[in-house]
Amino acid sequence: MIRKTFEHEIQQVKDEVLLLGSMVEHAIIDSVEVLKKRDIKGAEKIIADDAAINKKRFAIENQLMILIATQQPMAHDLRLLASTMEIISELERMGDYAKGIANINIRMGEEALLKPLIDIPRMAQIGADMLHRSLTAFVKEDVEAAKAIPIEDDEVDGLYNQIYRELMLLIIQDPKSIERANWLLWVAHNLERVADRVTNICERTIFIATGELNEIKSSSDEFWMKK
Amino acid sequence: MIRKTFEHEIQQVKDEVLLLGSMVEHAIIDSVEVLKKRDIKGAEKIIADDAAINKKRFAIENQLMILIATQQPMAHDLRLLASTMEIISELERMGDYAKGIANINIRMGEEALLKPLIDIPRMAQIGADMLHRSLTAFVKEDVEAAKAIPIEDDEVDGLYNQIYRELMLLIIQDPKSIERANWLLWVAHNLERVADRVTNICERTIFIATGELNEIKSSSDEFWMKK
Amino acid sequence: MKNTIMENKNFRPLDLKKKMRPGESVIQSLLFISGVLSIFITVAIVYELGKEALLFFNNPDVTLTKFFATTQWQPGIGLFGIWPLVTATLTTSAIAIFVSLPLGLAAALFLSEYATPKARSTLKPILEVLAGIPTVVYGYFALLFMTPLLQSIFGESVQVYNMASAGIVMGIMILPLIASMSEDALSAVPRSLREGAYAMGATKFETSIQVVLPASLSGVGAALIIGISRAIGETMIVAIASGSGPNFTFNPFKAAETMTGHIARISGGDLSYNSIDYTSLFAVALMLFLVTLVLNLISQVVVERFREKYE
Amino acid sequence: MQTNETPEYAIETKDLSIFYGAFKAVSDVNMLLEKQKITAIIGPSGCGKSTLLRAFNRMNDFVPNSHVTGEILMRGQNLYGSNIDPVEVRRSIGMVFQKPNPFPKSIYENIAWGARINGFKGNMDELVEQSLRGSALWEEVKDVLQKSAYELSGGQQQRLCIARTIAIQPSIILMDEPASALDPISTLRIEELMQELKKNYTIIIVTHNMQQAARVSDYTAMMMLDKEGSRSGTVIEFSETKRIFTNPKDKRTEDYVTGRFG
Amino acid sequence: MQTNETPEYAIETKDLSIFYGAFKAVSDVNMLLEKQKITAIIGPSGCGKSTLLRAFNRMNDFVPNSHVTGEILMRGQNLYGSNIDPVEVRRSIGMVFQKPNPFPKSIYENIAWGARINGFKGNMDELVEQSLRGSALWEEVKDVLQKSAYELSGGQQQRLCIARTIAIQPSIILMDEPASALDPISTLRIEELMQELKKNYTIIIVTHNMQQAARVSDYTAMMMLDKEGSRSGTVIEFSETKRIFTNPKDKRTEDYVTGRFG
Amino acid sequence: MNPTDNHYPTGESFRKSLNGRYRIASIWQAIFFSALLIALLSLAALLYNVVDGAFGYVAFEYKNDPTEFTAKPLDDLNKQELLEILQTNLSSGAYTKLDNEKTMEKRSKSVLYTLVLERLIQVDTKKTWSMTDSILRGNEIKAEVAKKYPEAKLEFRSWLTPVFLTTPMSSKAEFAGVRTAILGSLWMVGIAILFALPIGTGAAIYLQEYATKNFLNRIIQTNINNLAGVPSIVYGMLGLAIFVRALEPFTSGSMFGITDTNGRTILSAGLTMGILVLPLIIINGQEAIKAVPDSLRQAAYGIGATRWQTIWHHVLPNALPGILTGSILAVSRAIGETAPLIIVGASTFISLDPEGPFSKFTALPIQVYQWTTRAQTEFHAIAASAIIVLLILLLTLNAAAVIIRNRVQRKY
Ligand SMILES: Nc1ncnc2c1ncn2[C@@H]1O[C@H](COP(=O)(O)OP(=O)(O)OP(=O)(O)O)[C@@H](O)[C@H]1O
Ligand SMILES: Nc1ncnc2c1ncn2[C@@H]1O[C@H](COP(=O)(O)OP(=O)(O)OP(=O)(O)O)[C@@H](O)[C@H]1O
Ligand SMILES: [Mg+2]
Ligand SMILES: [Mg+2]
Ligand SMILES: O=P([O-])([O-])[O-]
Repeated sequence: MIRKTFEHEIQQVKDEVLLLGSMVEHAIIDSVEVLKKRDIKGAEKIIADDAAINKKRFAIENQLMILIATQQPMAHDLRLLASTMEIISELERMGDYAKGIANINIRMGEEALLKPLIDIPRMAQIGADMLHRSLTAFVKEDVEAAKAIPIEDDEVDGLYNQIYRELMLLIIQDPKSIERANWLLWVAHNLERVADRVTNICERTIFIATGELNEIKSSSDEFWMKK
Repeated sequence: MIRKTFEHEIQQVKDEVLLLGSMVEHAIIDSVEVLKKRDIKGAEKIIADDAAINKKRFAIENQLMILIATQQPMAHDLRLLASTMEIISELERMGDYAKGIANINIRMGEEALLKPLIDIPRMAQIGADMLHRSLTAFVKEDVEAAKAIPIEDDEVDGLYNQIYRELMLLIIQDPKSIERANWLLWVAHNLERVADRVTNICERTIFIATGELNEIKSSSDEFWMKK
Repeated sequence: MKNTIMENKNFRPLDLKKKMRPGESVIQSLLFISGVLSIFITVAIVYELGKEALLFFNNPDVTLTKFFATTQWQPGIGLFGIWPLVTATLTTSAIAIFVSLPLGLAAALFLSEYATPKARSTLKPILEVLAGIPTVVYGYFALLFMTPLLQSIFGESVQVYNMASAGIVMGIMILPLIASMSEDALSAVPRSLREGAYAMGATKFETSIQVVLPASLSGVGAALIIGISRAIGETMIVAIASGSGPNFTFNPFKAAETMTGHIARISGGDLSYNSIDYTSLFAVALMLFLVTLVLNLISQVVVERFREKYE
Repeated sequence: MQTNETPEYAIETKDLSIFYGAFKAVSDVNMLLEKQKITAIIGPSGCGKSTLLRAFNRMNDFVPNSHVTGEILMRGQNLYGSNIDPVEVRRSIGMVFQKPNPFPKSIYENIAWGARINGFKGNMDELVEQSLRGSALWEEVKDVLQKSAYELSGGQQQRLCIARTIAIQPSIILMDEPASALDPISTLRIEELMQELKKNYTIIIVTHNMQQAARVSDYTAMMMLDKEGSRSGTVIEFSETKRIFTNPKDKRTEDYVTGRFG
Repeated sequence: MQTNETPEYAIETKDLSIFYGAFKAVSDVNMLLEKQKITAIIGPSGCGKSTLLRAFNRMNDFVPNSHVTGEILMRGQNLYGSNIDPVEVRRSIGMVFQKPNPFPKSIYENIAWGARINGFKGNMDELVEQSLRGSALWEEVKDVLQKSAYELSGGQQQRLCIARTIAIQPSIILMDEPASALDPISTLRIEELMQELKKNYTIIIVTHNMQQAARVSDYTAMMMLDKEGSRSGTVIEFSETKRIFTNPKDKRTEDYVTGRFG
Repeated sequence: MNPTDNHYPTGESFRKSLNGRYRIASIWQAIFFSALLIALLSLAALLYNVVDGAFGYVAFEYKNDPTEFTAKPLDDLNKQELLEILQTNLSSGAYTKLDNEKTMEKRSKSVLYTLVLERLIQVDTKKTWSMTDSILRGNEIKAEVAKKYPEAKLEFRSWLTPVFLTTPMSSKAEFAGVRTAILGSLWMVGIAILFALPIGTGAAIYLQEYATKNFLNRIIQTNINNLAGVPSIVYGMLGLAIFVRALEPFTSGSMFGITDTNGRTILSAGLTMGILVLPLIIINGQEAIKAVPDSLRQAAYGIGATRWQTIWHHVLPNALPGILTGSILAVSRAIGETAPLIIVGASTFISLDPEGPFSKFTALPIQVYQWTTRAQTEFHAIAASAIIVLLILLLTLNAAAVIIRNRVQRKY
């Protein structure tokens, strides 16, 4: 292997991306978990952890910039490094969603949840799982997997629509609950966005492997257009 | 000037970014404009234009990648190119917000607006204006301006909070209006996010000019935490 | 295997202190002495020639006016005009250069610019063989080939001993020297220069004459000067073919003795060491030495310039 | 050339193979080189880049025993056709070499000489000035035109060689690693110059520096020994430079441009 | 070295100036070079990079009339001290040159010779093997150790030269543009090797290639003529490589690394 | 610039001018080639001229009829018979003298045969012809001889024979050989090279490896370059003044108890020749040392070699072929050099083999000079033969130099 150091550094970046990914994953799951428990301390911790996510993202970005500037990457290497730059920015934003959920948790203060959380943790679970697998696909440059994962987004969208309708019903039943319903709506919205971003990661993975950049499904199809 | 071609290409990229920026600006203003008029055709055009925004963004991204790989940028050049990559991704997302607003417009179908639009166009105006100036600051690498612009975000947040409260009130008054209120809430939310993203652009501008990357104000401070 | 290299355990402890190395200095001194010896040789030449020449000039009969202003040279009988020797030397050398310069340069151009590498690699050594033939052989050639040849062409006016045949053969002798040195100078012109010319649509001839030759001009100049110096210092050809007895003439078909030829003839016999004949030889030799010295110095300067250009 | 939308080609090779004696150094090259574009030839050492380049203006004629098969067409004429004069070919296809090789003459004469031997009839001073302007050297040398070209720096010498080449108004300029003997700054200058020249000339450049190829060229030809064990080089991929450097078709090209070859 | 947290320095220069006759080629260099790190020296042509490098192992002694003022300290000893033996200095500070320069001997002898004249007493076969392994050449040459070093490729020759240097176990290795005569692939190989070597040696490398400096080095010294008109080079910025290449302090460094100098 | 404002001839007119350029070019090419041809023809003429002289018809008469001494044809006699003939017919004084020079029994048959011819039968050459004449005008010559010298025999002979190589000098061309001259040349060259090679190589090393650019060294260098261009006859004068005269006690051997010679000895000649080739050896040595690339020295110094280690292990081994080639060229120069020997005083008539450095001597080129300047054509013939010997010797040396040079063609 001629470019051992370079390969090594690429591997290291990938590892860092995985690490960042798992931080984000945990943030997502945990944010819903502590919301379920209405655990304010836990929420505060998630917000604190998000700072770490941001920091890590900037660190990776920096590393990438140096690699691009010094290793004269071309072809596949170039696609990989440039795309990784995008991917970590997606990850950072997913972290923001988790932080957003934690913020809602805090904002809710003493108020109880409008309804027991069943679909929302499931959304979180699916989103985190998609994220996890999308990163595995990224590291392995597994085009098949990268093409398959975004399809699961439909399930998340379905859940979101279900929650949306449910909450709308609750509000109509009890207009006073509107704030509490809206809180949960935001949470669901955030989780829905997580899945959208996973789609972007998959797009990039396909680009890295093949050099073709096609939008699988527009991430800008906002939730209200789904289904 | 030794690297005339390179300088020229950088200038060209900057021009392209400005062009992209102005496309996004127009999309934002127009999306609210056609909403005000409940002009479905107009909304459809905005959605179509968003595809052009995406396309332009990818084109610029591609150009950047080639520049980074071939021009061996270092120091300031490297910061500029890497940051521009981020900036265009921000712009693309802002375009998505406009598209989102257009989508809401379409979704609203025959239903009339819940209330006459006054604050929302204002938000759009301010956001677009901030965007415009942030890009001017970027092109000129004007650190002072880049530091000043994000402060205006407070005004947008204020407007948003105001709209939020207003709409909550309307829902409580008439729970049936909840869907229409929510629509407007999403619109306001999207516009609020526009301003947040401008902040990111300003951060990057400062980084390009000084090499220091500091978050001016966390873009992840979701709207509900504002103020 | 444990790689001790990579662990970098020095096999000798780091010690930067000066070591005694007596062998080095002894050797250096010996080599220096070898180098300086050449100075002694020159000093010896100047001293010995000068000493005897001084004896010659100190002779009351010899005056500088006589030496430079009369045209008869017979030291034994008090005739001290150096000119007959000088004119003979000049005539033979001029003929030699006249023959060898155009031919040598043209041959060099052909070898370096036109000949295939294979042809060059056989032709050049042949030229060098020509250069390595002892001059006494050229003398034989001049006397027994060139003179009859000239006589058969120009008839009776050509004396048996004559400057023309010596000069021409001397030219033939110098030709390979000039050709070889010029060829070296021409080939030293980098290939890239030729390619540059060809790439602009120049023909081979235009390239050789207008680019390569000017670029190597100083090298060719040095060859010319060395050639002249060789001609002036050449002894055997003139000693054999040009005739004995100083003769103040520029007629190439006449016999005349050059400076070198004179020295060779006179010293060949049993000469008594303190005679005026003996010391006069040193005066002539000193002149010879000085003239060639100047020429060599000039050529060295020229060559030096030439070297700088491509380094 | 069937439709008037196809680009105009400056030069075309058809099954071009180049031999040194019995050794086939370059085999079966088929390329269409577009006018007023820069085409880069890249590839590992010894794959025949220089050989191919030098075939374009018949500089290989000077290598004994070398010959070509196939055709190099320029405006429909085969450059190796029996009725073609190599001197004329070289006049219309100029060449710039790896190491700057100005003639040991004055700056002015360096340019005037080529013009003169080629029968230039116009105003020589003007030609010299225009050529020097064209190679971005005029400002630096306009007051010292009579100085020896050897007193210029390496980068300036190379630009002088370019000026000398454009003075004879060729239609194509070949460059064999024109910047590899120069420092980074002079290299950038030459690259800039190529961008200028491209407006009027078709340029073919051999380079070892992949970044350079990517920076300056519109098209790139990737050469490589055609198979394991063989010693003949050939063009294994020829397409737009962007494509070659971002998403090459051939695995060997990819390995080469990413520095994983060998 | 006041606290045990300061890094260990392999070499330190104090007001080092280097002269060729009366001409001050390098002036007032003050650097602390860390152990087991790679320090790159970059700068425009003629700014004195090689001169500075060669001062470190007294190779400049061979240039007539050259002399230094100031000090170069290695473990507290001034390398130019009157009691210092330059031969010993060169033994403990090895050097690798721009063009590979193996001896015209066998591969084995190339390594053994230096060890032998330096009084190596151990197992020579082992030393040869270890040195070749250390320079990542063993696998390629282990069966042909008796072959002439000249039969190796340029890149292999350069690695042989590195093997020869580490065979005498210096503590510092100087490299003057060690890859500039090599093709891109061999260059990458040498860079890889440097990363390996750095685990055991302190390396100082001069390079023209900014990307290379950025890739391989931990610290970078930027040299430049110290002011307009002066012809003395000096170190104008010396800091972590990352910093030099992403956000240099000195405007001239910025101009140089971004290719806008000159 | 605008490439369309074209002031260049194009198409047909360009082709026309090109044809003109080609015409001039080919004329000049022919001229260049002729120059080379002339050089080669001169070489051919020279060789032909020499060979032409060394073979051909000879018309000679016997003063005494061979039948007076023996009944057998001369050619059939064996060594013993020849010895007897000499013993019986020569005066005893003459015989003893010959025997003292070299025991008669130890002489070869051909030498004895020559003695018989020279001393007893006494050949008298009437006329000689060149090879070309002999071949082309054989019949005319026969007729001429029959008419002019009815007594004479006509024989086509080669003047270059084994006997010519092995017999010493003689005042008669027919019996002269180059044995003493060859030995003299070898002795002299041996001394010259023994003197010049170590000093020359040492000086070359000093100048290339040690000398700094100071005044003294620049002087030495310039001086050596100049010495190389000093005419050889000047060296002869130097040798005459220094070795023959000033150092006479040493060069004549009187310091060592030898009394019968003056300073004009092999030693003087050898040393003179040594000084003459010294600059040649130094310059060649310098070139050879210079050709060793600097990178090699740097490599050695760079791993802690001392100066002498570097020179001894790397510079000298790599320069050795060049140094050897240089010395061979110096040897050929010394062998062919004539003028200094004339000055230093080579004797032209020596029939005794040189026995050591203090002997009087002659040398091949001296013989050539001597014989060429004699009026009788038979001496020209033996001069030609001596030249052939000389040339073969030189050619062999040159070939050796070429072989060495080619064997070690640049490795770097
Ligand atoms: N004059 C020649 N005679 C014989 N073979 C040659 C000659 N010139 C080149 N070759 C051979 O032809 C092949 C291609 O050489 P060429 O110089 O074209 O390669 P290249 O790609 O330009 O290499 P580089 O990048 O090192 O310049 C090589 O194998 C080389 O050895
Ligand atoms: N042997 C020498 N004698 C005199 N001056 C010298 C010598 N070597 C170098 N110089 C001068 O010293 C200065 C620095 O030279 P040096 O070779 O160190 O530069 P460099 O930075 O290594 O350049 P490059 O990048 O071209 O190798 C230059 O002005 C050069 O001309
Ligand atoms: Mg090449
Ligand atoms: Mg240097
Ligand atoms: O980050 P978003 O606002 O685009 O979801």
